Parts: sequence; C-alpha cells; structure tokens
Amino acid sequence: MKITFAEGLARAIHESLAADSRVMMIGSGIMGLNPAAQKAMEPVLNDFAERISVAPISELGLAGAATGAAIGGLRPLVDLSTGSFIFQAFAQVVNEAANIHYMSGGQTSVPVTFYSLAGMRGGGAAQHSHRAQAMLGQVPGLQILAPGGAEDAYRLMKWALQESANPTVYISHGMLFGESADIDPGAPMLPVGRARVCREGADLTIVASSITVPRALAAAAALDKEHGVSAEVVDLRSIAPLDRQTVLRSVAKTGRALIADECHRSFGVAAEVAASLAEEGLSSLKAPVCRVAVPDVPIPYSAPLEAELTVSAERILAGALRVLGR
Amino acid sequence: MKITFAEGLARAIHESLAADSRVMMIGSGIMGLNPAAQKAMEPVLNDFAERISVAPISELGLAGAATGAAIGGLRPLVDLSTGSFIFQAFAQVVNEAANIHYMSGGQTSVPVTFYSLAGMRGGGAAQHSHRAQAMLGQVPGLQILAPGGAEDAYRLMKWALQESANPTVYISHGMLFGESADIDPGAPMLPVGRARVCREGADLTIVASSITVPRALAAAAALDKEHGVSAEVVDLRSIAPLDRQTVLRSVAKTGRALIADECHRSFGVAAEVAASLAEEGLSSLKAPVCRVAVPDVPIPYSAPLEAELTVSAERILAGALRVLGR
Amino acid sequence: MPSLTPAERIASMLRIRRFEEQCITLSSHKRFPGHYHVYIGQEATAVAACAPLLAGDVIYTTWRNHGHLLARGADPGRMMAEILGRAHGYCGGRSGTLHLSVAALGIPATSALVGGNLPLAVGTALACKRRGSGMVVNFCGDAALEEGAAYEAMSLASLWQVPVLFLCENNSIPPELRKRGQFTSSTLPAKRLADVPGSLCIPTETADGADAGALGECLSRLAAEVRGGSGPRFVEVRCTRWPGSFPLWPELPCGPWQLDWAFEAKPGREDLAAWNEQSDPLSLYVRGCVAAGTLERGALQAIDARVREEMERAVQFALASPFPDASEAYGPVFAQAGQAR
Amino acid sequence: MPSLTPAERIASMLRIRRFEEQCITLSSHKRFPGHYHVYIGQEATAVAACAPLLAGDVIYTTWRNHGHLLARGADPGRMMAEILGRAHGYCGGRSGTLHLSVAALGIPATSALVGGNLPLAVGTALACKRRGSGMVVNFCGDAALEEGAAYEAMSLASLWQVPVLFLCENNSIPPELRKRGQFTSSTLPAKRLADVPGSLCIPTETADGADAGALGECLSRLAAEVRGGSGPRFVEVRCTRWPGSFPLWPELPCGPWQLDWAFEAKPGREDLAAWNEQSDPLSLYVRGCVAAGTLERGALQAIDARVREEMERAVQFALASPFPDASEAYGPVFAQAGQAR
Ligand SMILES: Cc1ncc(C[n+]2csc(CCOP(=O)(O)OP(=O)(O)O)c2C)c(N)n1
Ligand SMILES: Cc1ncc(C[n+]2csc(CCOP(=O)(O)OP(=O)(O)O)c2C)c(N)n1
Ligand SMILES: [Mg+2]
Ligand SMILES: [Mg+2]
Repeated sequence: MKITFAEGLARAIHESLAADSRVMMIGSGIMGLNPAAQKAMEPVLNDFAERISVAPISELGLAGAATGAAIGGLRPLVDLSTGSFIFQAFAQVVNEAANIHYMSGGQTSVPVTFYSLAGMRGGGAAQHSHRAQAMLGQVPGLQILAPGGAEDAYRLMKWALQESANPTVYISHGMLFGESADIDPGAPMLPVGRARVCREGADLTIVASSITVPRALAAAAALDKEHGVSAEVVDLRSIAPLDRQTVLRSVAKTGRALIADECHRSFGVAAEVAASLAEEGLSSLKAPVCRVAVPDVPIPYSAPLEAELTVSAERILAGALRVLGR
Repeated sequence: MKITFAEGLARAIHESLAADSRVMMIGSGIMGLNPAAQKAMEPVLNDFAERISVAPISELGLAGAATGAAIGGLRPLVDLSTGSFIFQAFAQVVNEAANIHYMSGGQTSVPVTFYSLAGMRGGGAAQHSHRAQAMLGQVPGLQILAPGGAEDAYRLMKWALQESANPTVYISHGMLFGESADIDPGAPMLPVGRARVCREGADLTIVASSITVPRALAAAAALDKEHGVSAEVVDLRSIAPLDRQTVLRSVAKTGRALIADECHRSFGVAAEVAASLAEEGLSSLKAPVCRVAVPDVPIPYSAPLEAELTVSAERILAGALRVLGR
Repeated sequence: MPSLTPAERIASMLRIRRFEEQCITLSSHKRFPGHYHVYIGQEATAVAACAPLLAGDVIYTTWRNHGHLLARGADPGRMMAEILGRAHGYCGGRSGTLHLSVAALGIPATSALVGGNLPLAVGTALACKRRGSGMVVNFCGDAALEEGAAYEAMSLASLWQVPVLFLCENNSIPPELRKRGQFTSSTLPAKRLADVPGSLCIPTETADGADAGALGECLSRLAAEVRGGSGPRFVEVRCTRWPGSFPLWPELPCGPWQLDWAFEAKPGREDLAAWNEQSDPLSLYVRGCVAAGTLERGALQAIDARVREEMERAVQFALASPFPDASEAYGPVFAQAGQAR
Repeated sequence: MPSLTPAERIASMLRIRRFEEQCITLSSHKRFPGHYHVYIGQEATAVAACAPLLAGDVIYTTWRNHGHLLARGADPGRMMAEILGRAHGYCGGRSGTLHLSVAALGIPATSALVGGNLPLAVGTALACKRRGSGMVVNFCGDAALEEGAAYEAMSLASLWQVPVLFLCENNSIPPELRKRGQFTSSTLPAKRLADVPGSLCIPTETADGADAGALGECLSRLAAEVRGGSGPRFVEVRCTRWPGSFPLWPELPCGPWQLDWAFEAKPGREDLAAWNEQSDPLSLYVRGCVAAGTLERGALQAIDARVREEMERAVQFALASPFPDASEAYGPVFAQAGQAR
C-alpha cells in the first residue's frame, strides 16, 4: 500500500479511534494549512466528530486538559498546532505530564499524545518555525517521536495512540506531508526506540531524523552517483528514547559520522549524538564528527535567507565531503 | 573585599539601581526562601522600594511585561523565582524576547534580565529543581549567564543590568548563595563570553558551570591530594555565548576532558561541550570524553534519592579517574 | 449522598489539625528537608468538600494538600512517611509533601505549581463526562487566579461543560499584615475572585471557611449540581489565615491546639487568641456543637484522645520506615505499555 | 488632540484597502510565501485608533498588522517590500508580513502569537508611566482572550494602573458560517469578551467597527482617558468579517472595491453585497459623507485615484527591491552593548 506521510498520519488516527474507544482528540488541525493534506483527515472528521473536543486557542490549558483526560482513563491526541506553540504549553508538558508517573511513584500513568507540527516550513519566520525536540530531550519522562517518512508517520502515531503508556510528543513536519512510502500494514513495526538503517553504506554514517531523513537519503544518493562515496543513513525515528547503539554500530563500521539535524546547532539533537560518539565511539572515529544543523540564528522570513539556514541535501553532501577530507 | 554569592548579587543590583535610573525590578524574591541570603537584599528593598513593581504569580505576564518595559527604554530585572517556573514564562522568553532584535531587523533592542533561581536545592523534588540552561541554549538571541561563584554573581549581574543590550537569562543557584570570594570591585571583569580557567592543571580538563564549579574545584583538590592528578578546571561562566575556544585550548593541553553539569545528561550543557570536542578537538583527545551529569530522571524528593542523582565532588572525582583510565 | 454527623465532622477536622501539628514538630526537629505548607485553619473546607464524594470521583490538590488527602481517607502513616521521604510513603519518597498523591483514592497527581492543577482537573472531568460517571473537585489557593493556566482551564471547563468544582481557598493575608519576604497574597485586581470565573459563565459562590456546618451544606449542594451534569461550578472559600503560618516555616505559637480553647481558655498570644475566637473553624464548630447540646465535652475529649493517638502512631510508623534504597531514584520514569488503564 | 477630517479619514481607510488588495493580487501571483492576513473590513478601527496618538506613543499589533502600520504612518513601499521578503523592507526581509515593525513610528515589535503582544504592551506602558509620558495601544483579535497571556497581561495592567488601551478587534465568524478547517473563531465562553477585563476592574466598552465616525469619537475619548493617567481601558470593536477573508488564503471575490459600491452599484456576489451594504466601514462612511453633503463624489474619486497610484508605486518599489543577500540571514541576532537606548 502506497501512502503519503499525511495519509499515514490520518490513517493511524482513524484506525486508533476505531480500535479503542478511549482514544479521542482535542482539536483536529493536524495538517496545518495544507489543503491537500487536510483532505486526508476528512474520514476522521466525518466518522468521529463526536470524539473530537473543540479547542480554543489555549495551548497551555489544552495540553493540561489532555494530560488530565489521560489520567482519567482516556487516550487523547491533543493538537498543539504549529511547533512553536508548544512553548505556550510548556509548563504542562514539561512539568506536569512528564513528571506525574515518577512523582506518584508509579501510581499514575499518562498516555497522552501531544501533536506538534514543527519545523522550518517556508515563510514561517522566527515565531512559527521551531523544532523543540532537543529542548524536550532534557525532560525525563517524555517520549519524543520524530518520524522521517510515511511509514513511521503511520506506525509511530498508531503506537502512541494505542500502545504507549506515557506522555509522548509527536514531532510532525509540514514539509514531509507529501513524502510517500510503500508499506505493509500487517508487517510488524520496528520497535519504538530503535533507529532504522535506511541505507547501508561503508564510508560514512549520516544520522538524520524528521525532515533531514529524506534530505540525507538524497545526499547519500548524490554522494554515490557523483562522488563514488557509500554513505550509510541512520534514521533516529525517536529522540527519546534515543538509539545510541545503532549509531555507534554504524560508526564503528564506517569510522565517520555526520549528523543532519534541523535543530539549531548548539544544544540540538546533533549535539547529543556527537556527544555520545565522543563518549562511547571515540575509538571508531577516523575523522572529526560533523554537525550539519541550522545556525544559531532565528529563522528569517525571506526565502533566500531561510534557504541559507536550511539543512538541505546539498549542505549534507558538502558536509559529508568535508568529513571524508575531500 | 570578601563577599558571598548572595551579597554579590544584592550588591550588583543595588549598584545598578543607583547607577542607572532605567534599571528597575519586577518582583524581588531573588534569594528564594533563604533567610540569610534575604538579609543581603535589605539595602535594595530599603533604598529602592519605588523602583520595584509588585509581582503577582503570573510568570508569563511578568516576563512579557519586563520585555515590553525594556522595549520602552527601561532595563528591568524580572524575578522568575524558582528555575522551574521559567516554563510558565517560556513563550515570552523564548519566542518574544529572544526574537525581537532579529525580527525587527535590528530596529529594537531588548535589554531585559530574567532571573531564574535554578537547580537541585534539596527537597525541591520534580517540579522545583529545574536547570533550563541547556534548553535555553537552543534559543538564538538569548544570553545565558551561569555564575559559579561570588565574583561572577556580582560581575555578571552588573553587566546584565548596566551593559548588556540583549535579553539575558541569569541562572542563579540557591546552593551557591553561601559561596564566598575575595574580589576587587575596581578590577576589570573577564569579558562575558570568556570562560575562566580557575585552576590550572596538566592531566585532564574538568569543564564546569554554576553549581558544579565549586564541586569541580573540590574534586580537583582531592585528585591532587589523594591521587597526584593535576586537573585543570574551566568555569564556562556563560552558556550563551559559549566559550568553546578556552575549552579546546585546555583539552589540547591535557588531552582529556570531563564535563560536570547539573543538567540532565541527555541534551544538556555537557552534550554541547562534548559535541564541540568531537568536532573540533578530536585530535587532542587521548581518552573518551566523560559527562558527569544528572541522570535522565525527574528529581526525587527524598534526600538519599536526590543525593544519588547529584553531581557531587565525589562523582566528579570518580569520573576523572575513569577518564584517566585508573 | 453521605452526610457527616457532628462527631464525624469534628473528628475529621481534628485529624487534620493533629497531623499538621505533628508535621510542624517534625520539621522543627529537622526531620525533613525543603519547604512545606500546613492546612491548619482550613480544615472545615477539606472535610466539607470531600464528604459528598464517591468512589471514582477525583480530587486535585496542591502543595497544601495534607488536609485534602486526610479528608479523602488517606492513611496518615503513609502520608507522614512520604513527607519524611521514606520508603513506605505513598510515592516511595519521590514526592514528599509537595506532590503527595494516592491514586487508589482518586488523588492521581498533585501539582505544586500555582494554577498547575486546574487544567488537569478539567481534563479528568472531560473523561468523567465521556464515561458518564464521576466528578472532579479541584482545590487551589487564591494565587491560582493570577496564573493564565487557571484562566484557560476555567474557560475550557465552561466551554466543554464538564463536571468539575473549582474550590478556591482564599487564605490571603490582608495587605496590612503582610511582611516583606512573605509570599505575596492575592494580588489579583478583581473585586471578588469569583468575578473571573463568573465572566466565563461559570456559576460562582462565596462561602465562609470558618463555618464548618454551613460549608458542609454549601459544598454538598455544589457537588450535587456538578454531578447532576449542569457544568462546572466555582466557589471561593474565605479563610482567615492561621497566625502560625505567617512565618515562612510554620510554627506552633502556643503549642498544639487545646480543646479548652473552644471554651473558656485562650491561647496565650494575642493574634492567635483573636484568630481562635473569630476564625478557627474547629474551635467555632466545637463550641457551637456543645452550645447546641449536640455533643458533650467528655465525648470531645474522647475523640481528641483517639485522634492524637492515631497521629502519634502515624509518626512512629513514618519514623520507623526506612529511607528508600538509592537505586530507587532511577524509576519509575516510564510506565510499561499495558500498564495504563 | 489631532482630529481627522472626513476626507482624511476616507483617504486613510482607502489606503489600507488598496494596499491589501495589492497584497492579495501579489499573493495570487505567488510573489511571496507563507500565510498572511488582510485588514479589509476593519479599516475604520486602525484609523480611529491611531488618530489620537502622538510621537512617542507605542502600538503593538499582530499578524493582521498592515492596517495598523499604515494608519500609524508607515511607508507602504517599505511595508510591501518586507512582505515580499526584500532588502528594502522595514526589517530587511527578516519579518515578512507576520512581524512587520517600524520602531521609528512606535511599532517596536510585532508578535504573531495569539495573545503574545499584550504582556509586551503592558510592560511598555509601565515604562511610559515611569517616564511620565506616552501611552500604548495594543491591538489584538478575539482569540487573544482565549490565551492565558492576555489574561495575565490585563491583570498586570489593572494592578499597575498603566496607560494601555487594549483594543480587541472581534471579527469572529458567526458559528453558522464557520467551515471545517477554518481558523476557529471566538470560542470564549463569555457573554461579552469585555466581561473578562471587566472582572479585573478594567473599564470596558463595546464599539461598532462599521461606524467609522462613532469609532473615531470613541477611541479618541478612550485614548484621552488612558493618557490622562486613569489606568488601562479595554474596548471590543465588533466587525463583521469580510467575505473575502473566509478562505484560508484571502481572495477578491468581485475584484477591488469600487467607489460606486458606496452608492447605487452592488458587488456581484450576494455575501459581499450584503456585507458591503451593512458592514463595510468604508462604503458606509463614504455614503454617509456624501449624503450629509460633506464630500462630493468627484472629490472622492480624486482621493481614490491618488491612493491607487500610491499603492501601485509601493508595489513597484517593492518588486524593484532586491532580495537580501544570503549572508544577511546571520544577523543581527544580538545588539551591541551601548546600542540600547
Ligand atoms: C507557577 C508557580 N509560581 C510560583 C510558585 C511558588 N509558590 C508556592 S506556594 C505560593 C503561594 C501560593 O498562594 P496561594 O495560591 O494563595 O496558596 P496558599 O499557599 O496560600 O494556600 C507560591 C507563589 C509555584 N509553586 N508555582
Ligand atoms: C499562540 C498561538 N496559537 C495559535 C496561533 C495560530 N493562529 C494564527 S491567527 C489565529 C486566529 C486568531 O484569531 P483572532 O485573534 O480572532 O485574530 P484574527 O486573525 O481573526 O484577526 C490563530 C489561531 C498563533 N499564531 N499563536
Ligand atoms: Mg493563599
Ligand atoms: Mg478574529
């Protein structure tokens, strides 16, 4: 079955609502302002209207209410809309939902899913382009999912809504909505917390997540074709848990690592991966690690300025050549 | 002149209020619940009562109002109280204050100081023990100060209130209030953005900040005395700007690096420092980098549990021995 | 709906008072770290609020939770063990006083952030509404209304018409008594706190926290309205702050409460004497019962003796409980899938 | 206080309308990326709100800022250049439509977050109060009142008694006209939006956004009150949403506005015709002026011709402006010390 990222999302939500009466939604703007992607949500809106609570513009209240609903026995998916708005909800996501299981000594579980449509989206500018996954990585108790393609869009959402027992931030990305994949819905899922080697290679490892996955794959293809370089691409899939082992194993093989990450460079996802290599993979490294990330600059509006800061396939490729000393 | 961290803070605030009529405060609970430290604030409260705006429990509103006051020509210090409450204020700190200078194309500056009494403080438990400096490190446009002793408590606060032209998060720490130092108020300050080598050494570099500075120094003393190891201690002083050069230079000399950091281990300050070493200091490293940080667990209340997660001098020492292969 | 006899009401209030007195004593002996908050002077509210609750109902409370937990039926020994950070505490020492919770009694998660629990309460009330059973009582202090979280939560509750009773305990220190360095008290520029939820179309009331009997009637009625499906309610309960809670660390200015204070005796400090005379829900209720002939002093003494003994046992239990093993610090961070209800 | 002549008021409203029409046209030709919001149908409000402002006063606006900037005197060419992401835009292309600001005109920072600007406005008003001069007008939409930020900010403004006028433009789409996938409109469970600030002891009013003349009077009076030092004010201006803004990307259903629509002609789409007849502040004001004999159609045509020409020049200026060099992306992140006022 061939589906897009947007279809995978919508399908996972539809199937979950159908499978478990505890699943419900607070807000439903999952597809942002993308009319094509919005179409994919129509079955959900048509079939499960009464399972969707209307959401005012109150991200903090909604995140907390979703958490409370999870405590009360539901399995809510709450739409926190554009990724930047999770800051409005931060106090509830970071300091309530994430802590409750631990603070209660395991008495209470909180199977809530926070949906965050993150990322540089073209013209979103400084206040609408955030990717909070690295910041959230500082919050023990949160699961952070960052699908990089249609299959994981579908499977990780299903897992969050039907299986997870913990607060989960689902980092979606508007620039991925059109990405498609052939999937077999019956096949088992690669477990959550396991990274995927989505392309095997021998010369260097490119670690990617979310939007940088297709770009890393494009860079790897170009490296192969234009430079005869064989790059392995590892898709982290989840930021917490973070699968350091798969990264280390890949780098042990290739000896070189580039991390392609849409967070700001400092304190981003790439920093944590690079740090893990400095701690546990040092002996494998034949060359310095390279981070290809967004410079430490707010995201500008103008297209050429935004492009300058974007982690594109071209920049990943250029980084790879640097790592290879070419 | 010998002063404590708390006295340094209070003195800097007092001098700044006296020096510049634009300096003002919103809230004044700088010293938290520490009666001894509170005493140090009395001159400020006595002499400048009319320069302090009363603050209800509205961190988000207060952070935004302080930002707006800075836009309006004042130089506010806003008390965001316990470090964990910065999450209530996150939307204004992260997505308003930090972006305004850039978004406006440099038209508007925002010299506001957010005071955050962060850290594991003994019995604060999961919701009152946060250290947000690494999360804030993902926010271009913020200056993040993290004094590790009395001198910097004084000087960095003075700098923030009197010289800085940008939004600054001042990370204070209740467990540092009693730390004292001999300072010469007339001497020039080590520039902001420069790390301090507060102990020279040859065998390994210990990178520290905020509360881990005195603990790293204690560990270094013990390493010297008990193990004949000569440790260099680098106090980062500010998390943004982050002085990678001083760290790299030190590690180039010692060949070994341990980062002592009170953030959670994953995605913490230690991660960024380790990543910088993996990128720019790889050839200097004779051994894997070691992070001694707080495990990825919410902070528990019970004293022995909190102690288990604390970045103590003992744990830093043990880490150092590991880095040295002993 | 369950209703309390005067003896039950007194015993329930007294259990809270005696528990808190033990807390203060333990704290003065430095038996536990960190800041804490006692419920003395507000006992009537917790007792009246919890009386009409049924199994399956949920309460959310704050840092000032001891009274609410006791009124809901929590075991004082396990509570005290938690406050002391011991292994047999309800949360294994992880929560301490700030986050005390007892899921089995419908106290699933306690937030120590001002305003933090209101959104949670609204969400759980949404779950109740969808399930068709149960209701939620959310306790908060007066400062909660200064937080956007509380405002957004009340707005959602009104919009969704969910079964939640917002119970705001206004123990604010009047401006003339406030000292520098104290927690600020109610700085909301509203005439009545209830005007805010009122503006969001939530029916509101104001009640006297010193009148245990009237509170019982009022909160039972409000609970019945909420349970009946007519949407959220908000009640401000006005308490006069107990003088022993004015310092940052609570004190027992004249030692433990004495039954005689309800009658001819007076505590030996003026502020406490005035408070005892005019504002203490316990002294006032006890006095009223005896005056009305409902109870005799001998019966009251017997109740008090029982309660004191219970609380002494609780302290012994707590002190006998070991500290948790350090390894307990590492979890449980995540629930296992399937463990969620 | 400066007061507008009818001709000035019309010219000012018309400049906004013609500017926005140009925006829609440029967008339909894909001349700029991202979402944007036009001010058509609300022109009377911006014009009336900015008329009484003096140099040194400050306004804060939102994603729907074009009208406010123009009314405050911003140059349409530099605005349009910014919207197109060009080097000569006010922010050098960094802000685009969402964050358009002009510090020199007292528009220092524009937040595109719902409710995000209210706290900033209160802080700047605090600075005005301490300095003893100036006032702030804060424009927000109806959704702002769903955000805790707005609530906290209004509470602070009332507590501190600072000179800020909260101007809430309620352009909410009535429930029966809302379509799935549209931005939700006002879902606040209050009878009147103004009840919320009212509960915080802020004096409130409600005004008709279609009546340019009355708005002028009302907002001048409120500005004078605020400037006079009597604390904050809140006004809800009720507008009827322009049909062209119902789709996610605005459209010109019947092309640009025509002067004739103020008189005998009708736009050729029913919803637009009804809106033009009952709710368009521009058509209504123009018609009123002509009926009252204040202005003649010829004079109006001349104004319109001037305005159209101005906006065409603005577009030309913007299109002629180069894109910024990619290196401009890297700053300015930080101001240099000493650069702050
Ligand atoms: C978000 C947040 N801000 C500040 C605090 C610090 N704090 C703890 S208790 C308290 C006073 C709360 O007053 P109130 O709500 O009236 O409750 P009371 O303690 O009087 O019962 C404050 C400000 C906090 N816990 N959470
Ligand atoms: C905090 C936040 N949440 C959500 C959004 C997305 N958003 C942009 S405009 C808008 C509608 C706002 O409605 P209103 O305040 O009535 O203003 P209008 O656009 O109608 O003028 C929303 C929800 C946002 N920008 N910021
Ligand atoms: Mg109170
Ligand atoms: Mg609107």
